[in-house]
Amino acid sequence: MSRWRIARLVAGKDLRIERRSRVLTNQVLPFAGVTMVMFAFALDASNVLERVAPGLIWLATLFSMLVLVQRSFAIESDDGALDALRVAGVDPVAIYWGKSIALAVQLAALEIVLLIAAVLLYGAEVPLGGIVLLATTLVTATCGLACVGTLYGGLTAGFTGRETLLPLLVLPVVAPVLIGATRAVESALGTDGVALSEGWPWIGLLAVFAVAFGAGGALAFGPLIEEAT
Amino acid sequence: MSRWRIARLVAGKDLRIERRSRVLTNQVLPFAGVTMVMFAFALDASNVLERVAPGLIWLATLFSMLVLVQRSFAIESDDGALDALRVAGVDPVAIYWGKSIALAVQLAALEIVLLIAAVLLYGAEVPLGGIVLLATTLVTATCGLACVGTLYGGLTAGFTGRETLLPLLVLPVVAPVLIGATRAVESALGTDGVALSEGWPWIGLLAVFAVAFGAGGALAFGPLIEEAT
Amino acid sequence: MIGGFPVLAGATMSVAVGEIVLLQGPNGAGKTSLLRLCAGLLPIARGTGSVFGFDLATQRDSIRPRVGMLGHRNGLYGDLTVAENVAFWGSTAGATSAEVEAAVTRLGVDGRLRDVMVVKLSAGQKRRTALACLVARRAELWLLDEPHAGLDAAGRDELDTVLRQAVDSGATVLVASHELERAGSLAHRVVEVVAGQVHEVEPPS
Amino acid sequence: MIGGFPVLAGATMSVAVGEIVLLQGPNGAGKTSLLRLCAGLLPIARGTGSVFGFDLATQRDSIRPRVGMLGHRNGLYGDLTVAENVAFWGSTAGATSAEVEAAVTRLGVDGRLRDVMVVKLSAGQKRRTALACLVARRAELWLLDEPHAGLDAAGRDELDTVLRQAVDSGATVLVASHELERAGSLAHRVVEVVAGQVHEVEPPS
Amino acid sequence: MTAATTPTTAPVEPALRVRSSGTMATRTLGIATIVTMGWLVAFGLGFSPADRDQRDAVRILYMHVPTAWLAYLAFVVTAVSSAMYLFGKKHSLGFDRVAGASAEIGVVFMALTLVTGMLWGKLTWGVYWQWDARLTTTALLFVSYIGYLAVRGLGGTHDQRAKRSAVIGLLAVIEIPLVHFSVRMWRSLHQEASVLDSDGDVDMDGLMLFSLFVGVVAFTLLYVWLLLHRSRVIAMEDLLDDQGLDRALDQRRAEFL
Ligand code: HEM
Ligand SMILES: Nc1ncnc2c1ncn2[C@@H]1O[C@H](COP(=O)(O)OP(=O)(O)OP(=O)(O)O)[C@@H](O)[C@H]1O
Ligand SMILES: Nc1ncnc2c1ncn2[C@@H]1O[C@H](COP(=O)(O)OP(=O)(O)OP(=O)(O)O)[C@@H](O)[C@H]1O
Ligand SMILES: [Mg+2]
Ligand SMILES: [Mg+2]
Repeated sequence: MSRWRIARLVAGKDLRIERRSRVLTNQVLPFAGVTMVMFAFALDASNVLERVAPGLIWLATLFSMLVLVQRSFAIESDDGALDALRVAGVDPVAIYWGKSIALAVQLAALEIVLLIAAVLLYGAEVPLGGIVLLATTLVTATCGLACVGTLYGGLTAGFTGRETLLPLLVLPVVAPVLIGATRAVESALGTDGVALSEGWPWIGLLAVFAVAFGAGGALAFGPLIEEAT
Repeated sequence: MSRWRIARLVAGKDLRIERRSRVLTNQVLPFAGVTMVMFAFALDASNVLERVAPGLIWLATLFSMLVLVQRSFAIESDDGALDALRVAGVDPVAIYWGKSIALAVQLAALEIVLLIAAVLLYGAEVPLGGIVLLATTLVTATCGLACVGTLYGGLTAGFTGRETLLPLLVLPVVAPVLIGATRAVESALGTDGVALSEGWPWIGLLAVFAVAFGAGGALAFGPLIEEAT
Repeated sequence: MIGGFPVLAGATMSVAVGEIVLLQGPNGAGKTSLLRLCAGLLPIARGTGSVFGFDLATQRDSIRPRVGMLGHRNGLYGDLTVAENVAFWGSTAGATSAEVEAAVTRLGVDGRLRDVMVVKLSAGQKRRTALACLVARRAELWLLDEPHAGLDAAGRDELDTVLRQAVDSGATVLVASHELERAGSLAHRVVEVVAGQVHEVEPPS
Repeated sequence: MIGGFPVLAGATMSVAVGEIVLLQGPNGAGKTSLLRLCAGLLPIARGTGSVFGFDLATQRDSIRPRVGMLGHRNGLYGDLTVAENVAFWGSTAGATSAEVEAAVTRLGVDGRLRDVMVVKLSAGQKRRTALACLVARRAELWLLDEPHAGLDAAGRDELDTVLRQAVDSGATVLVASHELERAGSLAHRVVEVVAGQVHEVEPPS
Repeated sequence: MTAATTPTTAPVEPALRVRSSGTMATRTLGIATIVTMGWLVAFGLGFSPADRDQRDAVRILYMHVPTAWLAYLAFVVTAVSSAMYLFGKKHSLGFDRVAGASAEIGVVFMALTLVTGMLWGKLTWGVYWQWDARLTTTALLFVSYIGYLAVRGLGGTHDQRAKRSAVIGLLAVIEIPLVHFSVRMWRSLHQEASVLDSDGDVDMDGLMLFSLFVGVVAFTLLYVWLLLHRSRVIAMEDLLDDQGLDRALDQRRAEFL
């Protein structure tokens, strides 16, 4: 049984469960919206909001990612399925890929909605180059986030207080993605007059991040879930 | 068996579990810290940070509250204890009070740390009147948050996707607390040159909120957990 | 429990005070649902039911403080010790600490186990702790869903003793179980649930 | 399973290929721990163990694909149907869809139940589904922790048949159970676990 | 509780014979709505004058403001009928259906306010969105009623749905004052209350005011019309559920025989 086929099985299962429970559309998307609105409240005092809008999108994405990851592993640990996967010797690399892919698909759907909303809301005229930059940012950032999320999700699955442990571990790690993606989107949208060309170097950062965690995660995931109790 | 004694039993149990698992100190507090740092990253636009600090504190408190509530009800629903409480006919008002008190204690501890950190970091000279204002804000805001959190925590306990449903329901409702508490802290710290006297009216808002939800929650909690499946 | 209620798909049953009734039936027959219905955990969509003469749909508050249920899940707090769990459940029902202590001892979760956190117990030890909590509550109607699952031979004997004593002091017991020999010898009546229908089985000898 | 390992508090046992071994013992004796040890879910702190000639501590990857375990929890996905669950667990072990279908039918979770989501099943129906997943995986070493719990009489018969067939086709079965009559009549050997010690009991007649 | 496990003795309800949710009254109401909508178009786009500063953009007002107010009204109706359900003796499900229908329409109207506001913002402020107090609170109100609808969708029996959502409906309504007074609580870009301000005098061109009035009437009629239909449709859905339950029960009995 090839590793890749198992990964497809795992991803398919996760996406099917998502399709049945509709958590993404019915809850995560409104949650992302509410997160952004709350930021706006807290920051209201200073008219800095407009300038930080691209940052807000990614912050909302990060927080939504946390709940998506939690849900993704709640599925596994609610009835001991993760243990069963371990005992059955299902290739952990395949599980890692499968769950990362499912997570990436959901994240990408979320980001597309948020980004389109942002572009419309700020009435930015996005040049063709900007669209390409946006798309590239989205793909690389999503891959990076999905890899990190799955890795730490596996680590914290089944621990008490995972609701807090997960953000605590993930947020600092994804800080580079937050910064890189924010800068890239800023330059794609031309916020604050940032030039388009300034965005591409950040893509490099995002790509390096995604590759590093994609590879590192595939290696580390097995040992990590092995040690989970 | 008086209502109040049962409430004390429930609160005592929650706090004892917290003392054993140390989720607050080991995880929620660092989580709040990380959240604030992430906001700072997303804002980055430098020098505004000091001005938005009060807002950030409360934002971090809100997000930490969400995880505390989740944890508070995970304890109950993990092994069906909430069902058992319902079947046993334990007075829901007492459960509500007990869990609210435990939550309020944890929230207050968290807020004190965050506030002290903010005062120290920004080197604000807080006059005596400011300290009184700060303390009052803290008490009223905490009561309001704890009441709302417990109420909605009971509603969402035991549903799929409660990780997202809870914030979706709670965050809009606590928006007034966020605004009121932020303004009150701003004026206590003298951020942006806001006068101390401007802070007190906001305390009124916070107090009304806390009383409204304390009373409404006690009434509504019973029916709500009754209908959880 | 006095009164009759049409159950699950049209049948009627009633249980007299002081009886031990065994619910048996194939998987998916509706035993758990029936117990949850009596506990007021499931709403009644059609028909009526009453416990202690109170209506199940509208007068739950009068029924519940007199009911104790052991479901599939134990309803224990993992981060509390055995003794703390029993004390919590007992004292919310007004039990004194002596009664709590007696319950702990009766189910054999005393000694070293007393101060072990529930997460660290084995499946059967958890089940015993849950039973101890129930004993400490001194309910009048006991609803037990597969209480034998996970208990060893000694535990089953203790369970029998506990139930007999409860019935002697006026309680009514409804047990759903697949351990027919075990529970059948204890029960005063056996009721079979099949596909949501309820009917009496000849009483055990 | 070939090889010997000192277990839990110093005892040694070994199991031959093609055997059904019943683990019995009081609550908290260490049966579940022993099974989890064999499955590689618990680390070995002292001593050594080997399964299929591979070392438990270091060569888990060679052991696991040949092991199937049914623990206290079922390891099912609540939002998938019975058929989807069995298909997922079967096909990650390389089972064809015919084999999956056969497993579903064998455990009596076909017909209307096939397309019911697992969250909506009764306890026994879930247990049957978990067994069907195990059957579809065709493991060589079966580790069953209280497989009888929750099953009705028919389900227990089906379980017996399934285990007999597995053993006939060369599998080895380790069952921990409190249903001593049931499991004892099936087992080739009975091993008692008491307080972490393991010792043989006279074989059933 | 699910179909398969439900006790029954009650007579099976009569078959669903109703084919539409319309009656004579709603048809009349529908016609009245269409007519006043026509009036609104005539006044809003034709008779009413363009604004001194805003020129023709001001015409958005005739849709923007009525939808906002009707959304408020809808949410208040939700709260009131939630209260009627909760505190009424009979716990009549009819109130719950009205509450649900009203919230759905309110969400649609609030969405219209947001969209028209955004279009207007593009014309006057140059951007679709500002993180301004009124706008932010409006978005918040919108989201919290999405939360309300999510709670309605959690499943369970009709009574469970009703009780749960009634509580949420009562709590969410307290955000309306927040939205309404937000302009004064913050330094806001958005228009201060100019039609319904606290001192009661109106400073608006007469014809504009009349057009606005027509708009309010038109959208009120639309609201009532939609409310009647939608709550009837929910009632029919519930009935269908119940019939499904009966059918499942029959099946269950057949299983036994
Ligand atoms: C997305 C953008 C907008 C949103 C969400 C929004 C929302 C609202 C809401 C909720 C109300 C009802 C206020 C109340 O009575 O409590 C309202 C009223 C009003 N809006 Fe907007 N608005 C937006 C943009 C605009 C713009 C761009 C203008 C014009 C420059 C505008 C002008 C008005 C006026 C004149 C009223 C009536 C005020 C009164 O008399 O109360 N709005 N808007
Ligand atoms: N949450 C649920 N949602 C929908 N259907 C359910 C749910 N729980 C149980 N059912 C259905 O109700 C029927 C009866 O289930 P119940 O759990 O009462 O059976 P049981 O007699 O306890 O069976 P077991 O012996 O397996 O425990 C089953 O057919 C099951 O599919
Ligand atoms: N997670 C854990 N942490 C610490 N100790 C544990 C843990 N799980 C079990 N133990 C201890 O290990 C011992 C053996 O437990 P185990 O679950 O193996 O017993 P068992 O034989 O399966 O009992 P049962 O018949 O009740 O299922 C018990 O004394 C228990 O207290
Ligand atoms: Mg059952
Ligand atoms: Mg065990």
